[in-house]
Amino acid sequence: MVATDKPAYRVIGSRPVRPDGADKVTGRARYGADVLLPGMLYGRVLRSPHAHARIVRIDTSKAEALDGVRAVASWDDLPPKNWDELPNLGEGAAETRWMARNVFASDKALYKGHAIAAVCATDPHIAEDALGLIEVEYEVLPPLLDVREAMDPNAPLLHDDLYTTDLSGGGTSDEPTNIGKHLEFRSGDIEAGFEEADIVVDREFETSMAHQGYLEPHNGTAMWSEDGELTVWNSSQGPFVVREQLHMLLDLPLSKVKVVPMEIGGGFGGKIPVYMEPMAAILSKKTGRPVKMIMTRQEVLEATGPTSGTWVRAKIGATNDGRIVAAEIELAFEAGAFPGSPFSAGALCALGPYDIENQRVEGWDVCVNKPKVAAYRAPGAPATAFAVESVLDELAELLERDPIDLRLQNAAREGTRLSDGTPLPVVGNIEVMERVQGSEHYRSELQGENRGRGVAMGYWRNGGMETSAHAAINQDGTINLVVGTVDIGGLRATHSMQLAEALGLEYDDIRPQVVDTSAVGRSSVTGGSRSTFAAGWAMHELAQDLRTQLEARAAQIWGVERDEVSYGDDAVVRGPEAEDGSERSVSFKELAGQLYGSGGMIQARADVSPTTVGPAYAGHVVDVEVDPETGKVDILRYTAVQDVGKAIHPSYVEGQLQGGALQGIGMALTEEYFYDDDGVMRNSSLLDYRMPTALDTPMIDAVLVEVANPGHPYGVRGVGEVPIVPPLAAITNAIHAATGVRMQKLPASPRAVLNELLSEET
Amino acid sequence: MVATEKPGNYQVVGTRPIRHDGTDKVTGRAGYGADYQAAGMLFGRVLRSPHAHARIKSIDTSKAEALEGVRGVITNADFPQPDDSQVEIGEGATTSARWMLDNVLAGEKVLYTGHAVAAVAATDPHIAEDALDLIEVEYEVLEPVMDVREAMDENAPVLHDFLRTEQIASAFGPGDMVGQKPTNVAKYLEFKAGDADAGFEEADVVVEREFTTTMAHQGYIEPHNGSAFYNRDGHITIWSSTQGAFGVRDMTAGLLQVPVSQVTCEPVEIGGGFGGKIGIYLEPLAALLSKQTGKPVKFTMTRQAVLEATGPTSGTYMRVKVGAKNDGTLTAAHVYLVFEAGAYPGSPMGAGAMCALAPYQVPNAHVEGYDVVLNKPKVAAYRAPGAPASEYAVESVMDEVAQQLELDPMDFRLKNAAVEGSRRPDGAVYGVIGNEEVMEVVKSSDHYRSELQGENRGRGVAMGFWFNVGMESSAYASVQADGTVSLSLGSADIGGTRASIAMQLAETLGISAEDVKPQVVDTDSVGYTMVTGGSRTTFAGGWAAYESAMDIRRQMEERAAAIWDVDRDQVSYSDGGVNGPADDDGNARSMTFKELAGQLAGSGGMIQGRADVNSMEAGPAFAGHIVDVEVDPETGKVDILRYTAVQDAGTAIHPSYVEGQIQGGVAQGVGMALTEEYFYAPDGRLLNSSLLDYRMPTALDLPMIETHIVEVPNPGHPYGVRGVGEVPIVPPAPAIANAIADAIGLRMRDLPMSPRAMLEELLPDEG
Amino acid sequence: MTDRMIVSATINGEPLEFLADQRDSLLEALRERIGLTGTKEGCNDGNCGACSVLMDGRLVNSCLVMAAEVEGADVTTVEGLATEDGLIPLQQAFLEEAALQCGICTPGFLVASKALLDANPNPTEYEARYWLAGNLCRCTGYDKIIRAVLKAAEA
Amino acid sequence: MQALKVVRPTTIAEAIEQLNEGGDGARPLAGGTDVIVIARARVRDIDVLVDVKQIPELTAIEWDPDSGLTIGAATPCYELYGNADVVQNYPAIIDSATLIGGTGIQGRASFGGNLCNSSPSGDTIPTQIVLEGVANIAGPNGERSVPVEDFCTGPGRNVLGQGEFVVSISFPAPDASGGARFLRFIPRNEMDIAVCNAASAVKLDGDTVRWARVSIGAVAPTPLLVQGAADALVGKPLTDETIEAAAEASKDAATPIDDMRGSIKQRKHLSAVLTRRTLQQAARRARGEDIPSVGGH
Repeated sequence: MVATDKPAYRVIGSRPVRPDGADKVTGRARYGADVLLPGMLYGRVLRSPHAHARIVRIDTSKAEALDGVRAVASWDDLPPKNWDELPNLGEGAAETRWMARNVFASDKALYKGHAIAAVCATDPHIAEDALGLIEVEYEVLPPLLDVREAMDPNAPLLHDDLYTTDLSGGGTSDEPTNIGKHLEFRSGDIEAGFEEADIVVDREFETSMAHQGYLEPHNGTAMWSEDGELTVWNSSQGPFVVREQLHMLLDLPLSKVKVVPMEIGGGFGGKIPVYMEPMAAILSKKTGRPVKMIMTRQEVLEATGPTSGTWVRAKIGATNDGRIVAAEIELAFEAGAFPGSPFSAGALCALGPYDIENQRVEGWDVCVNKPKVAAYRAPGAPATAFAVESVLDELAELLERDPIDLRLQNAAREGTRLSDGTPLPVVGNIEVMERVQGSEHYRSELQGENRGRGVAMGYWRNGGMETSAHAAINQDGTINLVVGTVDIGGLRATHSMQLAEALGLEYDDIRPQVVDTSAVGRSSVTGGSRSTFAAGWAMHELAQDLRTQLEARAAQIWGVERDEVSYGDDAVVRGPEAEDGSERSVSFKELAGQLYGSGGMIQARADVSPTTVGPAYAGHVVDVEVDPETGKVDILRYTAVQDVGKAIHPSYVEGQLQGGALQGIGMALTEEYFYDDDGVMRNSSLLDYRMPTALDTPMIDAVLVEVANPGHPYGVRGVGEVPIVPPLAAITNAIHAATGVRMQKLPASPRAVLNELLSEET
Repeated sequence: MVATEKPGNYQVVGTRPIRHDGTDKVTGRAGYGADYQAAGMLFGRVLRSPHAHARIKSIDTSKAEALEGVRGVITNADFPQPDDSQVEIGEGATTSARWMLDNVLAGEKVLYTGHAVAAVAATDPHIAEDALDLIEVEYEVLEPVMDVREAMDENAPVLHDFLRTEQIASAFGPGDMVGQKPTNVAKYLEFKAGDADAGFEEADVVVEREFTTTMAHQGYIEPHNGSAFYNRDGHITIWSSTQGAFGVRDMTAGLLQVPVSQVTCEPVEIGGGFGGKIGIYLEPLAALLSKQTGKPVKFTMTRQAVLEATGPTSGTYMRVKVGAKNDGTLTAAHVYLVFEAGAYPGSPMGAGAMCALAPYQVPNAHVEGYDVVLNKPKVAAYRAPGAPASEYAVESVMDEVAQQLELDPMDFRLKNAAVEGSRRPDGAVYGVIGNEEVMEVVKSSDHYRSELQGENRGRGVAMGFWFNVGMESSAYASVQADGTVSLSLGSADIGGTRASIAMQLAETLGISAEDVKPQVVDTDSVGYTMVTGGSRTTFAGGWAAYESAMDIRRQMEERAAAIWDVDRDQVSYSDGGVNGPADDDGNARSMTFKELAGQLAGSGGMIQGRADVNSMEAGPAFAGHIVDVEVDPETGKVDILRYTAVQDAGTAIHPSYVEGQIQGGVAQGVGMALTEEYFYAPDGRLLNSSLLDYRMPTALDLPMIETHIVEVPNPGHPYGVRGVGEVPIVPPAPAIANAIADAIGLRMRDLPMSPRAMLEELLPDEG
Repeated sequence: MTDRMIVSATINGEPLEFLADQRDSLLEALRERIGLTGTKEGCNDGNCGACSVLMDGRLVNSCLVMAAEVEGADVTTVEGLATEDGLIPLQQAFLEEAALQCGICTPGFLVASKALLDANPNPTEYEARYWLAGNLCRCTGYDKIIRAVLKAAEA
Repeated sequence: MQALKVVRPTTIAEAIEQLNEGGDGARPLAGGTDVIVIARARVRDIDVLVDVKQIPELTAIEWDPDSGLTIGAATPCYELYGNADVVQNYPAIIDSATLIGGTGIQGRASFGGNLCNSSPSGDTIPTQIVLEGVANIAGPNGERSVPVEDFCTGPGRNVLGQGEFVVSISFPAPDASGGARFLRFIPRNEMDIAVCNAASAVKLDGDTVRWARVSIGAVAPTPLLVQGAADALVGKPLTDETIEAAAEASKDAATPIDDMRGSIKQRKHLSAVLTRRTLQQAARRARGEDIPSVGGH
């Protein structure tokens, strides 16, 4: 498949209203927490008050005796099984044993908020009351909260069965450790590279854990029927992946688990792992009744997966003429209580926008007494890009170069090898940089005191993975489309648009819906910037299947040979001239009306797992004003430029850019996991975990560059993730331009900025 | 397609797994239509006509609308007014959108007691009911036509000014307008084979009798329901217990004049249908009221409304004349059928005509049928529609002919039995059928050969025929990594069709029934699938499952070839797995279905199979029933002592469910025969519209029903399936009538053969 | 211990009596007792705005109102915004301007925006951002939401 | 949410009785934006919520040009910035009323509730202090009035005894030569707890400060009335130097803690910054300049 050379699409590029729109503006769309079932019980979770403690004893007898309480569950209720299977969760693998111990603490509680026991009762208030009656005896252990301290060979261990796996082929460590994984990418001659450099900047950077901050708390409702069939309703990024996790955690055949995907109120990577679902399932099995569990916001912040806090060192050398000759990146990522941080993606993305001959990237995945991290929008990349883009900004300053010029000079392009050695396909990196440089925003003059402008680039690899769909033609020429990927931000629309385009139909002719795991083929998560991309392939295949069958039917109706008939892009099927010389043609709609009487209606199915993923590049420009008396940073203007390959629904693409940018702004300025020395998160509410409000940002200009992905029928690249990558450095670079202060630790909160400003004074 | 050559050598077909929806149904969790709940839901109620025939002069809904809590009131005028084009309604039948709408809410006239006139939606069901009293309808009451023969009289009051008689050539075909004047006779049908007059000339014995039957209701325990939500984007979702979700979708879309893709029908469970839940009554009302109010609206019917205003089967008047030679050879038959259509055309007269003589080779036959409107509810399909009546008449006469010829009734039937190649009077030629086999099993059965002792006891036999149908079914099957298959179906599961269809998929793939997870999905999620009815679902649904499994097998062969890196055509699927050429070491390459399923994800993705089948051919079904009765001559009451039903099922996919179909059909046939009737007052009011007075058999009214499943595989189906659901309702009435004659010498020619009717015959005229 | 009470209120124009626990919030009562699940819970402590409803015409967080307090009150939820004539301009603008992605904050934003336009039919961008600062959105960056509200104001 | 009952008295006497009966477990419910959160978090033992909003006095706003303003303790912020008398005469009240929470919080949250919650960072309390607010308290032993600066006794603690609750808060009539301003500092632009907040009120004779009050919050166990700041100003011309001296006095008075919302260093610094900014803007208001509160109010 080569990218289409005729960008004149009929449906793609338009901005129709999403099919689920009316439901979502009238409150009728049903999310996981909206499930109401007769006889439903309500579950609540008792969580560890300690960041690190051995569980000596759990006594649930008083809770069980409370009127209205129907069951209590804990670690012992998970089926005994071999926990060493490796499920693929869509955005990286996780070992079942860690997953199980995260669902319920086994012998140790490993972070504040770690689930100890779950209760269900006839009323949510009673379930909550019961938590207070569960007696847990802890032996409190010292918490390990700093990623570099945790790497120390003499540090206390979180797990006595964790050994370091070397992803670069170095095998597994002999002794237990807190380091789950290690990797190193090397190319060229790093020492010679730095020798050649005229100027070298070497800096360390830190970021705090940051949460995806979806507005909808995790939820799960389960009904474990007497015949052993488990049905789970929940809001997740992928019902099939939820099913697979339940299959492993509960030791149930896949076919005994049905996951019904409810609408989902945001995920950003954080709604791939299960938390409440297995608990609800166990409680339902014990009671024979449906059990609904919803997290509180505090539980969401303390006990679901944020992204890693990180330590990153970036050392980059350049010649005086601006050629970057060497780069060395070291990174240690907090995995939280169990191994599995996005450190490898962070390592891969660090230098993604640049062509650097000599490089070395080394990373560690490290357990600490904090919640197990989960994927969060371009997992790992914001932290490493923050480091690299900050150092580049400093290099440009030292070299007295325009920051974009310096980047353009060293830009990665088709054929450039990434740090892991893979060559880049056709990418829009240079086009994005040029668009940034040519933008009105970048060329405008920024006036006023304490103001500064910053820019930064971002790279994300994007994903492919499995998507399945089927479609049936209705007699009036409309199509019912069934998909298995959940719709978080308009996927129903982008599926429909691509199918309509492929068949020459109108957007309104397609009626899409998302169904449960038993009604469609396996589909991977909505995440990894894969969904619209893979959907395009699936829709393309569906359309081919439908076209073939329609041609065959028309041939049969006309009594002509199959290969004399063809389905045109105008949705007209044409055959050979009739004997009287008249033209044989029938429109899709007409033919649809004749199907029933001529052998039956037509269905098609597709299952794709495309690998021709198009990487995404973004370049952001931001103007800030810093209040030198308070350290507060205001965003004055923001422009996000990105290569989207092809924007199927431009409004939704813009929305992804704007949303990603604002999450990056939050990471940069206000969001952090604030732990005390005991490992207790002190700001576990949306009041103190400060996500930007409408008043904290200006409009965000989204500029779409379209360098078609040749590996997609419509040129699509994933768009969702890369926009979160540049904001961190773009903003700190702007703060530097405004104040001369380089913020190397995020967030650049007023407190932190003020601290820098005040120390500069003294 | 040929039937697989080794019936009985199946792994799954013929076993008796527990149905997949079983637990939900024994724990009360299964969601039926009336169980629909939604926040802010409104409750609908219907105002119904107190008159059997009246012109509506005016309807004033203002007071009802003003009642606090009332959110909407609609009448016929609120619907977009249709033209008179025909729309398909399932089982091949068509009707006009105008008639359909007028039956949903009366147009210019009300045509039967209980005819819907207006519908109300209110915040509370009680308020909705109160509001009905506030709707003021001014009627001009007209003379009702209640007797089907009177309705045919040219001087009878006419229900529809525009109706002209249409002559049709077959049960489902188009016809010609032959009438010139307004009439109540909607359709006329005639089949001729040979020369009937000459045939009667040849006969040594000729018996001619008249029969009547009354309307009888399907009697499903779940009343009709229909809930709808009209979304702000114009999309309509319907929850309705129906035999055909796609039909409900299409009909509702038709009445509201929106594209079908704008309507989704959700598959809720259905509490019995028997043909009566194909049409729509409440769904369009709910949809229109939801459109008006912006809220979900739920309607459920009262039992009285179910009996008065949904479709029972036709009452009939019939005349049958049969001639035979002394050696028992049939020479001629004349069948004259008049069927009540109810208020709008469309009785099952055509099917009754097709089935009347179907078990026999009759060289000279003349079959006539009339479809007549009158002031009763529009009839609907009811299990083998039309056949129980026409075959009741024919089998009664056959019994009398055998009696006069002093032949064993089964010998007489066997002598004249239709066989492969026989041509029915309607022209159809039989393929492989099990008619003779059924007759032989009846004749040789322990029941038939046993001696019946005691006074006032008698034994009767009768045959029954139903042609069965195929039509469109689709299936979508998705292979799971653990080697199970999820199967999406569009057929409502009334009696275990999830299981019987899943079993055929399992058989084709060589996996267990438990490894198939069937589910019934909404109309957006699977291809077009016709109603569950017409004895078609296991037949056509199973075929679709077979084809979707074959689709999976092909893909699995391709995948295995890719995994083994061998040619595609060196791999074949058999015995529950793929087999390929031996490897370099000479070891056979093979993978079970489960093994390969586990490797799909890593080798190019999972596999789905899909199929749409649309068979216009199906395997006809024959049944032979034996019944022993005892008649109380002093009360006229008939007790069933023993009952045996023999039937050719083709292949019994799930024997328990086949037996269940046979037994359920028999019980309904017994009800029709003995106790069930529509009892109308002269002014057209139905006097027994409750389950107290509309007497369906209770557990105490029936003995165990012995079943004998004959399996003459249908060569037109991959597993030899014939439909089984309908034919068992056909023989009971004549079998019982023949048994009564055997017991006390009285031939009952009117149904039901209630104690009262029996006594009318038994007691001397008082003058 | 559960301690139930009967509350009479007008919900979306309909007089309604419902059984609630003494410790139920209005949010809990709407969702779990009445079945009106359009109002969403995002934080349950007044800091996200997802549960916004109008109580006697005033914008409130339903998680910070006790069910007992709505006795005799008039409550409008997102389900009560659309009229018999269809979507209100605000809802239509949210659709056309792509102002929602996951949709979970949308009910709260719509109710809060309705309150804004009722109080101030022609807000500036700043006034809209200020009024809606109590409603968090994590998907959109607010850009398209603010545009939709301003567009609805023009309508 | 812990087990509790909600009672809804309609008179002050009834409320006193219910609060008194309930003892320590009884709490008045006004806007509920704090107390419901507290009950839900089981921070304090609460078994009766006495919803005082059915008592007419608790939601009344009374304005008289001579005697000043009395606002019912449970009057929501929304009512305050919707009231022309308050808007015109007490712009600092509007500063606070429009800063509390978001619009939805302002639909419920009240000045009385904010005072009784007695948080060190309460965003209405410095305003109430510099406007010489007096809390009018009812209780089993009759009525009493307490100046707002004496009301709070520690984080979450105050002078209310068993059965007592605040009925209203009274403010003297404003002086034509006076002006007041409240500001707070938060990392976001709305929806946050003050890292530091401050209110200043001045009355001017030409350039000379005739009278001044400065209050700072979130920098001590209770909001502080900074006498030293007033002393640095009263009787002196309002200049950068005197303002700076007042700001330094605030900084000296501040005894903040380090927590997740702010550091000691930051808070002390902000005490001075906000004192200076509020004084400058209070003076501009005193001179008749219109300085809007947030949100365009």
